[in-house]
Amino acid sequence: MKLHLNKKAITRMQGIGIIVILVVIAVVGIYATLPTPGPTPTTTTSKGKFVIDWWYESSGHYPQSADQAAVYKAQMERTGIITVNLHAADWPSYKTNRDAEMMPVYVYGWYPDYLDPDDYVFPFLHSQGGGWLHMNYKNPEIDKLIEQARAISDPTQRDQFYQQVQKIMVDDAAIVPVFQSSAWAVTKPDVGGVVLDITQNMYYWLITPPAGKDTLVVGTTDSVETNVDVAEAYDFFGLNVVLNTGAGLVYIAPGSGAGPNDFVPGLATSWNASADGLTWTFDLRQGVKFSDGTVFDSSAVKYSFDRSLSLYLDDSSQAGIGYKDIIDSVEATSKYQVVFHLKIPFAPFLSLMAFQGSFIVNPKLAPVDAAVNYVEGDAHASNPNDLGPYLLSSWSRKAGKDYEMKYDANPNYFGIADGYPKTQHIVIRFYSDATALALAMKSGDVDMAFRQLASSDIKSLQTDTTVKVWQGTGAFIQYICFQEKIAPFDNPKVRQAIAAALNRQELVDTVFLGQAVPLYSMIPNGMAFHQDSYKTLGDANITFTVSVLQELGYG
Amino acid sequence: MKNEKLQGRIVVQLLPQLRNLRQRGLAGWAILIGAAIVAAMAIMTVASPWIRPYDPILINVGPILSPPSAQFPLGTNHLGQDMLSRVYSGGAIMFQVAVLSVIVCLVVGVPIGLFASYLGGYTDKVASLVMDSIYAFPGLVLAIAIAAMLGPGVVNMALSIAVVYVPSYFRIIRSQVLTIKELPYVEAATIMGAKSRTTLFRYILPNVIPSIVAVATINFADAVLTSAGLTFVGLGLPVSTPDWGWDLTYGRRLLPSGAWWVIAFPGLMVVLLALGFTMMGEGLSELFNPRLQK
Amino acid sequence: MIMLLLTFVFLVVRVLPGDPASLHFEKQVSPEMLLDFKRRLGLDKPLIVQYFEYLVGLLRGDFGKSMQDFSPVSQQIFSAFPATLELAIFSSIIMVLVGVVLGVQASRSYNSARDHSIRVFGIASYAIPVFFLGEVVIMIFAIYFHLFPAGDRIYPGMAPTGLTIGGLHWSSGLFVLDSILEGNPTKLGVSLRYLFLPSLTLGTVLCGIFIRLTRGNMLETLQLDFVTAARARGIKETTVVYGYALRNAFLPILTMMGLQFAALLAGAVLTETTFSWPGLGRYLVDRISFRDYTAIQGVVVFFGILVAMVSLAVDIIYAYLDPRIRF
Amino acid sequence: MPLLDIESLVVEYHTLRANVKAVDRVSLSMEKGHTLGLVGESGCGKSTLGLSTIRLVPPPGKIASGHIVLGETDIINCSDEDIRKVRGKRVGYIFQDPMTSLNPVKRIGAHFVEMIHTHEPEVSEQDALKRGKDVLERLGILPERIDDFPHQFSGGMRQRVMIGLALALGPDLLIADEPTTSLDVIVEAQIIELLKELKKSLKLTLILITHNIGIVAETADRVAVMYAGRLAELGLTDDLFEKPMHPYTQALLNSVPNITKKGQVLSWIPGAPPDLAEPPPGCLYHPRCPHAFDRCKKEEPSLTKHNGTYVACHLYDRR
Repeated sequence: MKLHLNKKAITRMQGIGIIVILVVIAVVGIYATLPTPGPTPTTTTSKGKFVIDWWYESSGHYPQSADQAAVYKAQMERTGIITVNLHAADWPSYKTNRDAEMMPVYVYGWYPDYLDPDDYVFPFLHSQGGGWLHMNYKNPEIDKLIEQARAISDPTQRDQFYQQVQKIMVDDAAIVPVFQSSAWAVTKPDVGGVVLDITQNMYYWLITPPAGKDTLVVGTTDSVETNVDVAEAYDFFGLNVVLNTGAGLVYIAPGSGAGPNDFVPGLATSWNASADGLTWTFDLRQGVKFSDGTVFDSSAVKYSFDRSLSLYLDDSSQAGIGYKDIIDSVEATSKYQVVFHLKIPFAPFLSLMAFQGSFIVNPKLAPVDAAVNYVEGDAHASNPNDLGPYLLSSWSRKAGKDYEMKYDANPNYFGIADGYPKTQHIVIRFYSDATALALAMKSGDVDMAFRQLASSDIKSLQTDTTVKVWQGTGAFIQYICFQEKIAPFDNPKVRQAIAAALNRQELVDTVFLGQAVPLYSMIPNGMAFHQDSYKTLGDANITFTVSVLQELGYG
Repeated sequence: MKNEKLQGRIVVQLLPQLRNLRQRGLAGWAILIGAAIVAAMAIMTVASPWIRPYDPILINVGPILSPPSAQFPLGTNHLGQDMLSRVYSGGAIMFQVAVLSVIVCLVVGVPIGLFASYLGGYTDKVASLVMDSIYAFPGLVLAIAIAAMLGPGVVNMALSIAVVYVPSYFRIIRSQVLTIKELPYVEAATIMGAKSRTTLFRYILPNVIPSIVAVATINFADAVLTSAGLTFVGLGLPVSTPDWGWDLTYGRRLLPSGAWWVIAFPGLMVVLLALGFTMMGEGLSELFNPRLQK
Repeated sequence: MIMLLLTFVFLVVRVLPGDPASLHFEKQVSPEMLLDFKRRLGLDKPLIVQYFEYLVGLLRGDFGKSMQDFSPVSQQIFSAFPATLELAIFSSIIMVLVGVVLGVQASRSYNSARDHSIRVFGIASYAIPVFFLGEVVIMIFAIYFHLFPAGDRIYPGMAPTGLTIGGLHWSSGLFVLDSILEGNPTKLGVSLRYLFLPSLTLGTVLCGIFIRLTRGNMLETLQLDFVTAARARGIKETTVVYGYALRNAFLPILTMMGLQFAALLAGAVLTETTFSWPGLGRYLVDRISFRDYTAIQGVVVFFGILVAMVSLAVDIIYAYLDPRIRF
Repeated sequence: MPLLDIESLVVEYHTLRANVKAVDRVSLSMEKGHTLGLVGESGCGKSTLGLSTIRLVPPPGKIASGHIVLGETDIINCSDEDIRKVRGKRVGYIFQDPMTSLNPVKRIGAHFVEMIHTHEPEVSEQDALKRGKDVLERLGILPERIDDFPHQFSGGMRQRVMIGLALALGPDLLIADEPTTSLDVIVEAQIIELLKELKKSLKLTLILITHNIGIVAETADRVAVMYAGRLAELGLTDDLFEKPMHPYTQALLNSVPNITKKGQVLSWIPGAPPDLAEPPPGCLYHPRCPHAFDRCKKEEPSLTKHNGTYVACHLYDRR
């Protein structure tokens, strides 16, 4: 009897079950047909809310770009008059979209090539120099100012020019700087000599190893993107290998603000420019030897530049910066003297020479007609630079990413007399992501972690007494671009309204836990001629934003 | 006239399955529980705008990464967003992707399966070859590859998932049709001169439907997991829409800081949802596919 | 089958939106630069020619050149494969062991509470996203208890050198095997520690199907006459269960192993991303963000070939194990 | 001192619907060297009875009450290990379907070796094989075929192998559970002959479970008739076949064609065995019994002795 009831119960339950399924399918089905937030690359500017289609890069090319995007959206919508539709694209698509000029608002970032204010205004605000950003921003006035500023070397005059440039920048609000990221390194407490200056370089030869060791083990998540040939490398890590294994004519004094007087001798011991700034003469250091014993002289310098300029590979730094627009020819006037003939007077020329793209290669290792690529198991053949403090003694890659690199002190290095390099051997281990790197640092697998630690990891490491956290001014800046082809972003008022709605401090605190600094000018903090121009628009200046947009009929 | 007679036969054919339903207690419970879970989640997702305490995309509603507390029962994430609200509304995308992909699979897979296997011959051979080769391949990898080409977006995700799961429909339908084709009452129908269209839709389709339903439910579960997986490898949607898969993806970066609550709750939701569909699927296939019984 | 898949992938890669070449550049480039780039990758030729060149290349084990650094994809794939292989081997060991043992247990205590709990576990394990389980495992074992490393394979300095006979030098890339060959217990220990969490995660997620399969088959075979007959002959229970029932239930399990290999690879992709395990899966994911089509294509095709080879192997073993099949 | 003594054995099957008594208060005892024929319709519980003598009732069935004593071992209460020692060593068991009763992935030899090893670990593999060969030879199978796989044998051959396995360790008791049902008539005859011959030569104690009365008639010393899990009648073969007492037995005998009698109409038993889930009150046979009177519907008959034969029927214990 009992059993029978049970049987019925089960049947009934299953009846219900089936019904529930139908209900579920129905509910879900209906729900699925509701409008889905798919990308719609057009901005609808009807009466009512002001809708922005806001794009960001989603494959980790920029630090925590997704978090930033979330913050931007939230901040814009706080005004109550703006709605933001976020759109993500991985790096390659992001670039095609940019070139297709279909992103109304998009966020970009910048590492400096040569350390000079010019490298922070010309590539953005100058209609020609900024062409690659496709903002379609052109203001003859600002173009003229920039050209004048880069042509003269007198600081005071340049200052005046840059003051005006930064003023117009805010009036037009064509491009809005947001933040400048600090540089971070974490080491064991007894490691010394880590210099994190505005150049973003890591000078391994200045670092003193942990007590009683002559080897420094460094962990990083970076990896050489193409190769370490001066004539092609254009990614941070590739250039840093060039810096430590190669040598340039001049250097920016480590730790300095890269001001006009901060240049120190490298392979060149002295230099001077002609009055018109079109010819630069460098006297070379004597007695410097390549690793194969041959003597370094002016021919090597000429060879290096001729080679880079003749190759001029599409993804090389020379092509990127436009060396050919600046340098006309290089002439070896004597065994230890070279003369550069320029096409235009170019104030930041020394900075350009200090940039790794201008370093000197070993002619024997660098064929004139091709870039030197990674050669499996042969570090020597993979690296054409051998004048620097270190020689690349081993380099292994796995699955197209770096795996391990070893530097050994270069016995022929010209700086040996001054006691450099301070550490004989550098071992660089590559970790696949920030998490792994942080844990390696915590567990003491590495003596030093440099790039890229997530801000949350840095925060937790700062409270960790077994490690030492180094902070320096970063020259990486991030900024918002507007596509002026798409209305209403051709209207400076609208752009200012959006700029004013930003709350840079909040962004920096939320996304980077305070490990970056708000930026109010394209010229980063700590660099000559910097001025907090955008402060005039204020932060989270909602009243301003609302009033502007209401004038235009939104809200 | 004669067709009606045969109709009667069909009912007879289906009866055993219904009787089955009454006998197999466990399967019934599985279906029931599974369905309940799924229903609960669907309702939660749809109702989230009214029940969630905060707007899930609002930042700094609370301190950054605060553990579960009275004010934030599930804590907050690295942007100071309320996890509870995110958990409430995080299912939307998964549901959409799952439903879409299943629909696509039904629209594409069922007809192909029916016709290819019913017509037989070359059509069948070619179709089976294509389907099997896709079927044999690591599904997620294929989905990833396709999604990578198509780019982000609900529809694209659904499509790339559908491509992977169409074969399983095809296979089950094919095997069924091949057996049913031989059944006396179908042959009888053909002998009695029923049009092949009639045979296909009147006699074969009804008998295939149960297993289609079963596969579809499993497909739901897989779609949920796969969409989460796609998001995890960075092929998901922009941050603006709260999504469990997304929270899991980001949670990984927060692991060293020990913020377990950021991954735990969204993760559990995904598991529950997939579990619900799986249980339904298991139950159904246990009811309908005698081979899988026991 | 591979051919088919290959063609499919090839077309997908070529036809779908975005000319791979133009996607590659930072700035807009002059047509001649683009052409040069295409020439470096052989993308300038007509589609059909590219296709056949690709096929011919494959026969020589050449997967084309990476669009990112122009180095041969095959080299990158082969350097990443050992990691994946090692992970796959260990996780499938866990997968099968756990699955079969639990399955047998379930079938022996049919319909009991134990049986049901095992079944539920089976279904649940199927419903857990690999990476979620991975994150949980990391959180518990690595972050809180510091028992195992949270990720990566083994730090470069510790990589075992493999077998060295005089000047000759050979390493399989499987760190466990290599460290044994090298005769270095510490490295073996380290390798295993790094290997443990990933394979545990992957194995657990995949064992569900084996539980169900084993259980089902055991239940059937345990009721077959010859099992009863064996019992009636007083054969020991363990012998009956493992020697008779399991031995006979093993063939379907083996087939399933073949089928599951694909799932294993798929799971590996996510597991490797979760544990930043430097294998093919991670390589694939990395390359996606670069839109390195040749690499993606290479990995997909490579996986296809793997799957095909495994299923072939399974068929052979099957024939070998089942006396009723003789060639 | 009987070899096997079964005392009011009850075996129940637990199903969702009800607890079915497959064997209900059956008592039997067997002397050494005797042969018992156990007959009844399929599903009457005779196989269950057979299996319970080595405690091998398949789940969900289980022995509910009663005693089984083999020699001095208490089958029901002894340890799993002891019962295992009994199986195959002291009781040989032959199953109904030889086609499926051998492990398809093991060679015949392996079967023998394994069995002999489990019970006599000291025996070497060669000796074990040797023994196996001898047994097979005696059963009329070429010894060299010991290396073949089961699927290479015919049904009859396999049954011989099964018998061989059952006899390999010279058990005290041999239980043959419908050994010929699945075989064709000629093979059946051969197998029966074989059994008879073995019985003589080895002085086997044999329980022959079958629904084929003919076989029983020619092999058994005593016959037990089961109906719906209960003993209906138990007696010497000759008596039982001369003058069957229980109406069921009579019906059973009538349903066998008899070539000696001319023009005899073949009779059958009307109705079907009762549903043991809801057994009828009183005598389980009364719904089909021609002589049934109302006492049969109320009171359950008990097994009582009538000139040498035990029978459970109210016709014979009038009060």
